[in-house]
Amino acid sequence: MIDFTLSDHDQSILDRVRDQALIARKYARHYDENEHEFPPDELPEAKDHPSVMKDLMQRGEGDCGLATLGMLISMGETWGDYSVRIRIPKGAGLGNAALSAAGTPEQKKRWAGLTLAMAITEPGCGSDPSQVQATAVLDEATDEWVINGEKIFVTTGCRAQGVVLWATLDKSAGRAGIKSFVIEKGTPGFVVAHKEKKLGIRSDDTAAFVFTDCRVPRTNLLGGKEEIPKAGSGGFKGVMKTFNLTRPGVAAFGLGMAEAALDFTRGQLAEAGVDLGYGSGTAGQPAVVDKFHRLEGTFEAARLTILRAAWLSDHGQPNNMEASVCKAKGGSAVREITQGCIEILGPLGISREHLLEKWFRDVRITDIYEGTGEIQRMIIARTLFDYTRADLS
Amino acid sequence: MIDFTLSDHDQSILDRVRDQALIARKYARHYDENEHEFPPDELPEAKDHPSVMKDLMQRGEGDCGLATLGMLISMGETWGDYSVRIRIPKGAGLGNAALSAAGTPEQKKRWAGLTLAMAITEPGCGSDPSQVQATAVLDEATDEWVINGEKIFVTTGCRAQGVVLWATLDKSAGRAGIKSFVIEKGTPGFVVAHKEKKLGIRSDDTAAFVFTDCRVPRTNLLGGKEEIPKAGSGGFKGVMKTFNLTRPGVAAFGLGMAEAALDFTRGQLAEAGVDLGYGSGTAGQPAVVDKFHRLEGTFEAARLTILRAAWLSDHGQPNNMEASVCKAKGGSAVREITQGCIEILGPLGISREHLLEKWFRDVRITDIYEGTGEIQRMIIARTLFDYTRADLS
Amino acid sequence: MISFQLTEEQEVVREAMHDFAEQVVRPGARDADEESKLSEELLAQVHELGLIATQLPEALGGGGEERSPVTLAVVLEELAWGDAALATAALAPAAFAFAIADAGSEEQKRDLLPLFCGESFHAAALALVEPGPLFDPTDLSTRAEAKGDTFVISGAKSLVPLGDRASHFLVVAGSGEDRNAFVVPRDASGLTISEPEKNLGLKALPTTTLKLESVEVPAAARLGGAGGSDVQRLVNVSRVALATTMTGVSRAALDFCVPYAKDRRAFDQAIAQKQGIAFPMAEMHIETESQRWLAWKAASELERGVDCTRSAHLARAYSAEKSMWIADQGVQTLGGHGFIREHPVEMWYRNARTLSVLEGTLAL
Amino acid sequence: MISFQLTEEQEVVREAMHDFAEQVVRPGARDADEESKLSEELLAQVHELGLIATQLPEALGGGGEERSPVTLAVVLEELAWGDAALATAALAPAAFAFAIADAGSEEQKRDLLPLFCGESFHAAALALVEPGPLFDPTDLSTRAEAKGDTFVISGAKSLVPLGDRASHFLVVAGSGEDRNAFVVPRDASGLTISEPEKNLGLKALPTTTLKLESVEVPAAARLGGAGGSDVQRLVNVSRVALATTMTGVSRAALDFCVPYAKDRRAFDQAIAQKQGIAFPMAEMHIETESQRWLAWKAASELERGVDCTRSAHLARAYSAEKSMWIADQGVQTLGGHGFIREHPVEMWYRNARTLSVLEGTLAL
Repeated sequence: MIDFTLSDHDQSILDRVRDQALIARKYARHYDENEHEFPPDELPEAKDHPSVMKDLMQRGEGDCGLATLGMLISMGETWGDYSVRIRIPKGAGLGNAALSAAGTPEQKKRWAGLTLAMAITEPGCGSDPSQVQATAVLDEATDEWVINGEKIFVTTGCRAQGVVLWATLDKSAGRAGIKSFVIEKGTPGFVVAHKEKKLGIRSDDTAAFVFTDCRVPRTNLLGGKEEIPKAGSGGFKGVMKTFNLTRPGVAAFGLGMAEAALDFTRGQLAEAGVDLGYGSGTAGQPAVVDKFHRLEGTFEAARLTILRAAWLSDHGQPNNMEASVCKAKGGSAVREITQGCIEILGPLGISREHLLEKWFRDVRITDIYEGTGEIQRMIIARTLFDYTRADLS
Repeated sequence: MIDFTLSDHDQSILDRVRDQALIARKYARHYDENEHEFPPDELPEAKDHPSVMKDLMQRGEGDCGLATLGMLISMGETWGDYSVRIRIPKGAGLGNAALSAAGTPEQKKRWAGLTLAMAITEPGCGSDPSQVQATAVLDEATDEWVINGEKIFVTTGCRAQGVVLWATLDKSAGRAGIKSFVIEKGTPGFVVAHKEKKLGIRSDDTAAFVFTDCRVPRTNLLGGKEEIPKAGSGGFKGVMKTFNLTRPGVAAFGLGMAEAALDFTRGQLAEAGVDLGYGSGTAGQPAVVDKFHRLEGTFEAARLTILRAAWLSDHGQPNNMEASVCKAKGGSAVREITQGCIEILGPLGISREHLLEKWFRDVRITDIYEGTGEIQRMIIARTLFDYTRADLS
Repeated sequence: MISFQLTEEQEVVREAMHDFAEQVVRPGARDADEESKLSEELLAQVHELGLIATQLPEALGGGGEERSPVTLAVVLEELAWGDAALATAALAPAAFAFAIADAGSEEQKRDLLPLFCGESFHAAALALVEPGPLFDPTDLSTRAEAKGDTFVISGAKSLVPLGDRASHFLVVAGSGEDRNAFVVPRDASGLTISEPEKNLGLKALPTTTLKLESVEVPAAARLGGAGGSDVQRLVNVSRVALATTMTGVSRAALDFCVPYAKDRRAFDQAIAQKQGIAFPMAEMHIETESQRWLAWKAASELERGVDCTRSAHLARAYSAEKSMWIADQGVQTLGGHGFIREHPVEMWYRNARTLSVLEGTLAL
Repeated sequence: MISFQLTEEQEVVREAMHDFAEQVVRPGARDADEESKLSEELLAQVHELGLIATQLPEALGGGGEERSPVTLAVVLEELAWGDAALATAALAPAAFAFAIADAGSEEQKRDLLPLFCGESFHAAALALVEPGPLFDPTDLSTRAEAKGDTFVISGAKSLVPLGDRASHFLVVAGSGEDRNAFVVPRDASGLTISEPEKNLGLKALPTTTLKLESVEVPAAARLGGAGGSDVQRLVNVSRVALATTMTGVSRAALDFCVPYAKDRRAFDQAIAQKQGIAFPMAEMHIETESQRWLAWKAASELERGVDCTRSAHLARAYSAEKSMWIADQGVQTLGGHGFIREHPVEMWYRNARTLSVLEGTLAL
């Protein structure tokens, strides 16, 4: 049955997430202005606020699926701040998703508890992972992979204990030649270059990695399959599959901040005595109200596309297209919403005394990382037309 | 010196154009609802309203260039109605522009006074003229061109006395093989198939032509150059050049109707007691006023890009990019404006008791014919990037 | 629990309605539009589906099914996918019938509901929209003054669906909290019904203007009786129905453009292979989905019986904007062929703009 | 006669200003933004161009040139192309000086204008914007009450440029027809000037909040004297200046993206060869041009001395919307590189949004 309500159990979890988010928000400005600092693994207030993890795992009759609830929790967290958390969850890096999706049982056991970053993008290639230049060469003598290359925009790159890295075994093989490798920090030849200076999500840990003759055991190839499938036989898809939960996830990150912007704006309008009556329709409204309603509609729409994509995965249904739909929609929605809220509030909106201007900066990454809006539209169009990469790129 | 004012002489011409347009407007609905009828060559009222042609040709000190004034006149005429004129000007077909741009002196003399349509589009090719399938084969024996092919969306096709037709001498030569031919009505093998049933500009004469072994004298090849330049040597550009005045022209046609929509909406808002005060800025305004201001801004912007393109040609400066800029801008502006005016006026806007709904239909062609908005953006981008057709298509 | 799962019954209905829309409704759309004439035959066929009657009380001749706004939203999207004009014509009486079923007096139910359970289609309509710009359903110029044990109604209504044939109108009057709806029979003295209005789109849907000059109705004619009418609910219900109708129009445009773009070639490729065409079509898909989820969310709130004023407004406003954009993009995708009436896209372009200015015409 | 022809002098100025913007202004922009600090050295260099002084009466130390808003629009676009923060800082005093020159009393001119004709840059500012949402320049909460032969001003102003150093403020108070501007010296009793505000963009431009608690100024301090001040003109002039400033930002983004898109490769092509990138960039060009023509039209009306309230508002509002879109698109074109501060595009993204909420800061 079509339903958009939450069980009391799930609601209570989200309420607690919001409480914790409000605490994290108190530190948001500080870490925005002190880019070099990392938020602590636990804020002082953390001890009074037990993690929701345990309750999360209890899924009863009327409760949401984990993926769906996970999206709501992500929104609730970033509603407080994108990168300040009351506590940093262990093992919640993007690389961990890849590990759990593509790793062998041994590998999952071996790296359990480690926070793993995901290193894909390189200085020369952004949206086109098939352009990966990083190489992995097998040294039969020592049974080791020798990794060379450079990676940028590595999320949680500084604090992660390891990374899942994309490297090619054979450039001539194109996408098919690309494999994922797990590399732990401290491995010789693995250097964390610097933390990027960014427009937004400044306290977020975004690193650049350099690998120079970095040697890892043969068993570090994620999934263990060394052979290169014939091009187009979907070997690359295997790698790509790890995106299906992260695309809705990053869309949710962005939307949580957009919601914060809307809530702030709603409050300011209320203080200014503006009535948001929804009964009137559009013609009778003041411009700011009409504008605000449109932003709210955009927010609700984006939110629902995210829940749709997550709900499908909760039910084991393919969600590749829906994951791109919500990523594309979220990426443009958060820009429209934060830009629009500033337009509505004017001077107030651009002041660093408030967080709106920060949300405007923070959300801008949403349409860029984990596949730009253009890439998502390409994926959607290919599905619409039943096209291959060769037909449309 | 930057100037956007008009001399009294030019203003008086435009005032007379508006007077005549208002008369034409009285017949607009009739010919919209009686699609099969053609407006007469002269409306009864025509005799009381001498043509502005003569005054047009007198260009004094502070007067506009002919191309620029021509755009303003086109806007003034379609402000009354797209295809109902108080009198149909002779020799004002799109083909006449081609003739005067590319014809030999003899040819210009020979077909002077004839109204010539322009036949480019074919059922199988819209935006891509290089796909032209119509063929012209020279019969050395009789010194005649033998034309075969089909053309659609031929503006003024039914009433024109002749047509400038694009046909290829050699398909393998691609664009370079395309030449323009002048064919007079009545030539055996030249059949006017039917008048298209359209969304808008219904009283406009848009025909489909069929040519079957249609023979014309060798001297009917426009410009007279029979040899096929090597591909890419700009032979096609030669043909394309004829677009440079028509693109701003069709943009002006559309914008005249958009202006009519704005004027109608302004009047209705005034009646409803809505104040359009421009001093307040946006934040303080009712939604309909803010919306209307945005539409006005879009209108002014589109209008200025048209005048810019025409002004360049008046000064003998290349305007290929600017012609595409104003065509692209005009094509989207007229949609935004007419859609927006209906949104503002609601029930009134969709009623066939008023002309707003007709303008909404009529302007929709603007972004389609004479090169779609996509084609115009391609041309603009090529210029920006200094790209050839091979680099971007 | 968040769920996008239609019930099995709803899946069945959706499929059946889609086949009906494809095989019966769509083929008749163009002629009806060209002739500005509702196909009585198609209307009768839709009536046989019993979309309204099955939801009315058994005792009064209905099917006695519990009404599901979500199911009706699914139905309406499919019907509108086929032809929005026929869909709105067929469901317009629901705005009247369901209002009586939900808030009418026993007497009103007994007298009026059986009309909709008969062999043939019965027309009645909600009369909400008023002429002139700046229409605001919370502040109507039509007024109803209590006079003894009657109400005297004066004002004007426009875009009243099926006004050419409706036996009764549910006329909304008043402003703010003091808004009420009154059952006004076609033959009420002081009520003048115009010739069918000529509209940009939905041309097959006959709409009329009503002039009410001191129309006197008994106090009992007021919906909700002494308690007064919940007018906002009527507005909300209609907004959700309109949102889902527009979703159907958007999907029709997208579904038509996909094969066209794959088939049509330019510059040695299918135009679908050009990002300049493909990306906007991806956007068309994104927004069609978005429209549907917003409409479903509002419909599910209706089903739960909670106030959905906000969701209903956001869904309608969102759909109004996006359907317009999608239909416009559909025309652009076809280029010249989008401008001629050989293809349905230009009709959807007119229908989208027309639907977006409607209020208070439908229900679910 | 409609003409897009800059005078030869204007062409020369444009070229000179562009070189200056490229070689002097642009290189300093990033550091100034990172440090939220105006470069006094660059400010001095702009001052040496005499953009303000040359337009002031010779008798008072100025250049005595006849002021041309169009010329200044051309100048401002180029300066803003280099760095909008420095451009607004450099021209902010013009909003004060030109107002005095145009409408000040002989006494005001004699006392105040020489300040701007000296060796070094002199700061003064127009104080129009007020804190809080829904700012409307025709309805200010700051009030000025006549009291004997003085005016008592109370209220608050925000985003006052150069508030950290301005010797005088032209404070705007009142509503509708009863709006006036008053010259208020920095040391006026009752005037408190905040620490520099921290803003999203234009970070190098110091702006402050002014609190006015019963600030008493002589009647002679009113701009326009007994006749009262033409406040709308001050608003209009600033709107045109802001429109042309934003045009410069748009052009900066486009000019930066063109070579980047040709250089950057993906899927075996330059991204510029993808319609998905190329078409939006064509749009960036279209709208940058549109912004300029709207600004020029308004500027030419100023030059002719006709009321340009409509043109000025349309130009500013249009530029506010399009510069935001273009800067946003610029970030998108660079992808991840657009999000990091190694490239200027993210700065233009912040500047565009900031400029779009400004009013009453500049003049030409």
